[in-house]
Amino acid sequence: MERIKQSSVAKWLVDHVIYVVLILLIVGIVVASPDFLSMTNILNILSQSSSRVIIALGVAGILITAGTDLSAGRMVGLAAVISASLLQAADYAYRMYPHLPELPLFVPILISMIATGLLGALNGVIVAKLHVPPFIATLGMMIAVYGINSIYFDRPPYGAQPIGGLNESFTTFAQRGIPIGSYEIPYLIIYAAVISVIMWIIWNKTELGKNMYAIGGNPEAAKVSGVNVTKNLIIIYTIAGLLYGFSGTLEAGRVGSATNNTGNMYELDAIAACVVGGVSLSGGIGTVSGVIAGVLIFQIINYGLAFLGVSPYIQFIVKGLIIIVAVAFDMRKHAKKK
Amino acid sequence: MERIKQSSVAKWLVDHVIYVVLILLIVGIVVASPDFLSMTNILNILSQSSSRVIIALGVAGILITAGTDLSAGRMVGLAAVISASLLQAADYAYRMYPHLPELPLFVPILISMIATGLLGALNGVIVAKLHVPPFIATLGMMIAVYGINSIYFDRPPYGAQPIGGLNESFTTFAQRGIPIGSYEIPYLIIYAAVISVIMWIIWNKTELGKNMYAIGGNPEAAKVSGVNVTKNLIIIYTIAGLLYGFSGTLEAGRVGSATNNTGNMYELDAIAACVVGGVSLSGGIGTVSGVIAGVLIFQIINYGLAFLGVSPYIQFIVKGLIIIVAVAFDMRKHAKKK
Amino acid sequence: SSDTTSSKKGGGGSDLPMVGATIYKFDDNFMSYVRRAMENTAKDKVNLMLNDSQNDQAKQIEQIDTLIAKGAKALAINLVDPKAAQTVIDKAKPKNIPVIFFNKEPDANVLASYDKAYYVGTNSAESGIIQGEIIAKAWEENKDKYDKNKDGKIQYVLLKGEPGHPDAEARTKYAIETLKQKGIQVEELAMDTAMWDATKATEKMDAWISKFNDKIEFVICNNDAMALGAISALEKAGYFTGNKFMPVVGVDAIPEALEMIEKGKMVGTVLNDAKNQGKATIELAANAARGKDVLEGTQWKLDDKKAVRVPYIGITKENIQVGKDAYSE
Amino acid sequence: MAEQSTAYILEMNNITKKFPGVIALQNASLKVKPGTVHALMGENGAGKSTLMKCLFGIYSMDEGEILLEGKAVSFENSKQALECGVSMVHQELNQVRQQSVMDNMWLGRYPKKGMFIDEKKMYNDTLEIFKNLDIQIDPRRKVSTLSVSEMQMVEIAKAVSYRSKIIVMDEPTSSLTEKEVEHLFRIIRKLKQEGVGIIYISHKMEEILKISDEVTIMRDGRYITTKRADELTTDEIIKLMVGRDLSQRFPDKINNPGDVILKVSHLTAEAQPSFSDVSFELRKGEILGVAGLVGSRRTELLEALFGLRAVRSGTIELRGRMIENKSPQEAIKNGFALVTEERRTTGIYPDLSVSFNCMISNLRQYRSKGVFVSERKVYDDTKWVIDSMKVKTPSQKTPIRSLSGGNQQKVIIGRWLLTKPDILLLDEPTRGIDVGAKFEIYQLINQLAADGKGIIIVSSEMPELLGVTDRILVMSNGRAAGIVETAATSQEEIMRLSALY
Ligand SMILES: Nc1ncnc2c1ncn2[C@@H]1O[C@H](COP(=O)(O)OP(=O)(O)OP(=O)(O)O)[C@@H](O)[C@H]1O
Ligand SMILES: Nc1ncnc2c1ncn2[C@@H]1O[C@H](COP(=O)(O)OP(=O)(O)OP(=O)(O)O)[C@@H](O)[C@H]1O
Ligand SMILES: [Mg+2]
Ligand SMILES: [Mg+2]
Repeated sequence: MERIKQSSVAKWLVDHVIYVVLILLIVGIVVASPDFLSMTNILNILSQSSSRVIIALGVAGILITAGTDLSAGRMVGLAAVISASLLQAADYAYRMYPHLPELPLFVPILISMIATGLLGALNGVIVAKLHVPPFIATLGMMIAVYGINSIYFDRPPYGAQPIGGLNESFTTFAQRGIPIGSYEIPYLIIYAAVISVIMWIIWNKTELGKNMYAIGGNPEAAKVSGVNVTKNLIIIYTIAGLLYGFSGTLEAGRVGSATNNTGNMYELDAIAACVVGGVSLSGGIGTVSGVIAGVLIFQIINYGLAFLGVSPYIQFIVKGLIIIVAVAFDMRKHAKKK
Repeated sequence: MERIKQSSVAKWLVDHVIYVVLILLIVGIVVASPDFLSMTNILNILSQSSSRVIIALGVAGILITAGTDLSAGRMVGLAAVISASLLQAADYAYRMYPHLPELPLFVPILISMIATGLLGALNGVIVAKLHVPPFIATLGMMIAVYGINSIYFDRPPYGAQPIGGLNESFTTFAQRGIPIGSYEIPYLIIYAAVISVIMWIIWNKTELGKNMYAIGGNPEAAKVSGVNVTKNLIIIYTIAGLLYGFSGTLEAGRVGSATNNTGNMYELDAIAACVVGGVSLSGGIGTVSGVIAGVLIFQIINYGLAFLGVSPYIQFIVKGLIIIVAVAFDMRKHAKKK
Repeated sequence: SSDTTSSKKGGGGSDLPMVGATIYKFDDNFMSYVRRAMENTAKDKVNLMLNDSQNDQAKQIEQIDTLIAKGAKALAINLVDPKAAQTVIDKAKPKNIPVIFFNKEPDANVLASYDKAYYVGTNSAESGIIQGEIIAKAWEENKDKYDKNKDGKIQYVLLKGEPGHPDAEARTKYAIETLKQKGIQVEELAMDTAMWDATKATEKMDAWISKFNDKIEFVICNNDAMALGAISALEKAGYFTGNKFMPVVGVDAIPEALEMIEKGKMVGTVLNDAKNQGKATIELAANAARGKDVLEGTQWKLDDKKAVRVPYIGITKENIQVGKDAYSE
Repeated sequence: MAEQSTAYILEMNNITKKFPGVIALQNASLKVKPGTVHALMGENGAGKSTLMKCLFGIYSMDEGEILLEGKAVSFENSKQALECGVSMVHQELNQVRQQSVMDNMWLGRYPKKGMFIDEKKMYNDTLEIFKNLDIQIDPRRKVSTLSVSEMQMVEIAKAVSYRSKIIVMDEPTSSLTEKEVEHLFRIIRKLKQEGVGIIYISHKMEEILKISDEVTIMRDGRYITTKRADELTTDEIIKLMVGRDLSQRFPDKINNPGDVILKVSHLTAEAQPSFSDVSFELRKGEILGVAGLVGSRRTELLEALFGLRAVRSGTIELRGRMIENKSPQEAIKNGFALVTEERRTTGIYPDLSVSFNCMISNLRQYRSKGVFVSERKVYDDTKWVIDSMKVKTPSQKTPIRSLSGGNQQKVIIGRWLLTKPDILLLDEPTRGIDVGAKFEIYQLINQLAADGKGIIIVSSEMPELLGVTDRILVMSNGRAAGIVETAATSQEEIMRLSALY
């Protein structure tokens, strides 16, 4: 009995090694620089992770269906440009639409989300109906969306100028927070938390979620059990598109401007964070909490290395190694010889 | 009998749809601009495809083992920088190593290939021994190699300057060719052809090649069949590294200079070309001729659109769509309801 | 070696005031010189923390958060995207941290909105204007040779940097506008992006040579790397031997471009004065970090927009030494 | 006419189905009455599974008609089939291994409370179904932790739970022990009483005669005949299936066991619970059977012998020499071969050709000029496998995925025979193989033994063990319960030993 108990603690640790990695990482940085453990830093890391978590959750759903999405970053960029272009302050001199009234915040957000949602759905259709492998479908989409975004972005009168001068309500929405004591809890964190909860419910409590795991785990089994694989895939890609759209507007608001290059390569970070967080690229496996942990690990590495003042080029090397080591560590739970 | 024969032509077409796409593409461009079909253009496209074919063959071997290699582009960059730095003309004013004698061509090529070969082997070890998923292993490697390359590249006295002033033997090696009539068949094409033949032999005629397909086709079964999965994977990743190294030196020689950004994102092009050429991302499937066709399709799209003078933004959209459509077309051979 | 980020490793412990700096892209060839000048100037003056924004404005905003959390007394910011200046000021102003923007210029009203914000640099337009002037001068002097079809117009092809990048846009626009202003007629045969990249430039040029052949009279490039790529394609097509010639211009004055100008394979380039930009940035930041007047003890002057302007210099064969001096230390 | 057709719950008439290079079905027909068990029989590759897949909407037929309760139907997909009262136990296990048993049970029809899935109902309903069917599996367990037979029981339970009019069972007992087969038959009889029509596909003759009411026989994709089961005998069925007489089920023994070549002493697996303290000897030219209940760790024992599973203690002695077999490569070098139990996960390379699947374990022998693999030798060996095992395949280049299940199994056995092993380990080697082919495989095994090889066969088919082995090692709960002489033992004795621990 004694032994069983002991080994079940060990087993828990092995199964949740990614959280152990997270803690080790934090401990490591704190040892190197004790002032790391401040409320400001924690809030910074959390708010920086927020829009990434939202993107990663979108990508993760697709990964769980054994798909992938390379177009995520470009969609984020498209949404950022659309929402920024519609949310420039009325008194700003270089407005894309000089005569547009200041819109209520939700209108541009909705428009951006509809745009990326439709493109997401298109991804889904190409994958599920035309049977194009997700890698290629979304690669093509990534290239095409960049073209579309550039055409929208690079127009007279101001040409390819970054879209700035965003109105106050927009920047408040993305940059401010709820004051608690001497700190401000950024709204960003709250958005990410709400979306995480929603995604958790979808993944775990709805038919769509179960089907998502089944499609990724064994598409044949899903099909012969009467799951409408096509429909479910399209919905999952659409949800991902919606998430990218929301995240894109947050990016524009957070940065205070947007260009057609916003979001470039975010998909790679998102996919990597998912995998570090235990999502299987061959489908069928992944949890919301794992994805969040994966994003946090990446962000702590990024933030921690900069905070420690490690030279940028060395940062690349250290970051590359940490990613490999963290996952190698995590893999030990599967790798043990029978 | 009659019917069977007929349908076997149809079957051949369906099975080789990618070549049909290639021809349609060429016909399309020629219709739009009849002067496209010149020897110069053909040689241009072939020589531009050459170093890409070499990279793609390296990546393809890994894809066939159900792996992937995101570090390919960065390795190409590393090799380009190393070989360029060792092959600057003696009379060039801004040499990285002012006192280095002019080396015989094969020395820097060998050094570059050894460097990337070792990194490739390291990829293999991380994947095969530490059981890190290839996506993460090579992502980590991609980031770290970029860091290493940047440190090597961005040094006093000249800092982050493109390494140019390459010596004559080097540029001849990569830019010149064998004169035939009024044309010159670029050496590049010959190198790519020789390497393609070597890879064809390895893939089809050697134990290593058979093992490669077995590992990708069903790794569990491969283990039971007595395939030394670890050893074979390491060899395959090493070969890929060697190919990246060679291709990197060609890139430096072809362009006449190199930076730490040389090769950036080549892996994405290479993977995409492989998939377009029929390599399965889930492993076990792929041919040398398919990979070459895939690369050619990409290069014809790139070259053709530039040649037609299509506006850059529209180019992105058209390119994205062609990729999707080409593969959708190709997928019809699998997708029809059985 | 040059890759130390802070002049004192680990930062925090030093008693020098900390200046937090972000570089829009660490391995940008021009910025690597600015960086070096910054590091040299920072020695014994300030504790400089350098960050690589990797051409991503969102990343830069995050780095600024980190620098503020780390206790920077002044910020030296090389924006990725000039319109994001407002967000930077929104972060620095409440904490009363001075900001020296450099190399990428924020909108004037944004700069004016914070009394502790300054700018050090050129304006992107100027590089285009100077490039236009080099082209105009070369054209007027060699008209009989360059104007192959003798129609008095420049038939040019243009290799553009990343679309939407402020430098790419400004250089493209002002180089051509300058020519027009000088009364030179121009005709664009082709314009395409090679994303600042030599390889892509070679490939685009291959296609254009094949398509237009001798119709091309001028090759205009947004930077030297693409110019070198274009030259590589031209050489392959037999240019620069015998009397086959093609005028090519770039921007940046990188060493190899200087070499090409000396060899007569390139007409000119534009030197951006890295040393002085880096020096001025740190000198202003050091003063600001100590709470002093930013210009105290320096040679610099502010214009009416609170900006220190370091001029661009056009480089051709005649003044090639100016370019070379930039690399002699 | 109308009257006649309503007598049947299902009619499939003149179904034709072509695949590239093969005509899988040619005017195949099947008529099933309600409340009966209708056996569908034929050799491997006769088209049984294909016919059922046409019914179930997985394949679309090229010609023919399907009448369900007299109404013409043609299902676009499995969902429609399920909704119209047709359910199916698939030949290849079709489960989402990463998910729980109950997730799999309700896949495609989750019970809902409002927008959300009603987990509680799922759990209770699963439990209810399992209780009815007398299955002891925790609905919350992950499928990947189930044994093959447990997975098969879950599949059966799932098919039954649709409350369909027609249930197709494509080799449902391939991984079940006799006890579980009895259990399944009780379930089937109950369903019969409820008026369900059951289509039952199996290669086990005893089962067919025991459970079915009518038998339809197919050969080469064609309908041969339909007869009442009680009018048929095993020999008649075989004759109809194979098209010729097959007087014996087991070939005469021709082997003569000699000296001991393999001595296993006190072998214990590293990862417990598993087998422990297993000792036995294998002689040259001997066929040693391994009997036991499911979960008695027979598979794990073979895996350990072949280097796939770590050993904690104990020794393996080959011809008096201590060996370790740390990896399959080492085992192969030592002359071992293993045909695994789970064809799909550890046997075939689905997308690769028959020829590739034949030669992959035997590469060393194909090196002709230095490092190169000789196409000629590969071709000849593949041809040998196809001919001697009578593999039905359009060509050597056909992907093995498109072969029928039984034919895939033959290719894998052929693969290992090509390595000319001294010690051949077979884990359920005749699972899913038709009688004719079984006979051929037994003959091959006999021949190999006669040539002096040592052979170990794990099997859950008692008659098979009694028919082909010389001695039988009985495993019980991970331990060796005893070794018996085949000639002197009985089914009862083996059952008794199996339950010893
Ligand atoms: N997807 C497919 N593509 C091509 N050929 C196929 C496919 N599926 C089945 N076949 C062919 O159809 C024929 C009938 O196969 P089927 O699986 O129906 O046989 P079966 O009677 O079920 O045999 P077994 O008893 O071995 O399961 C075989 O020759 C097989 O090779
Ligand atoms: N309780 C269990 N939990 C998890 N896995 C199990 C369990 N029982 C069996 N298995 C798995 O099923 C496989 C077969 O099990 P085992 O060796 O115990 O049975 P067996 O008697 O050899 O069965 P068979 O004769 O059908 O091969 C093994 O790979 C084992 O890992
Ligand atoms: Mg002219
Ligand atoms: Mg079958």
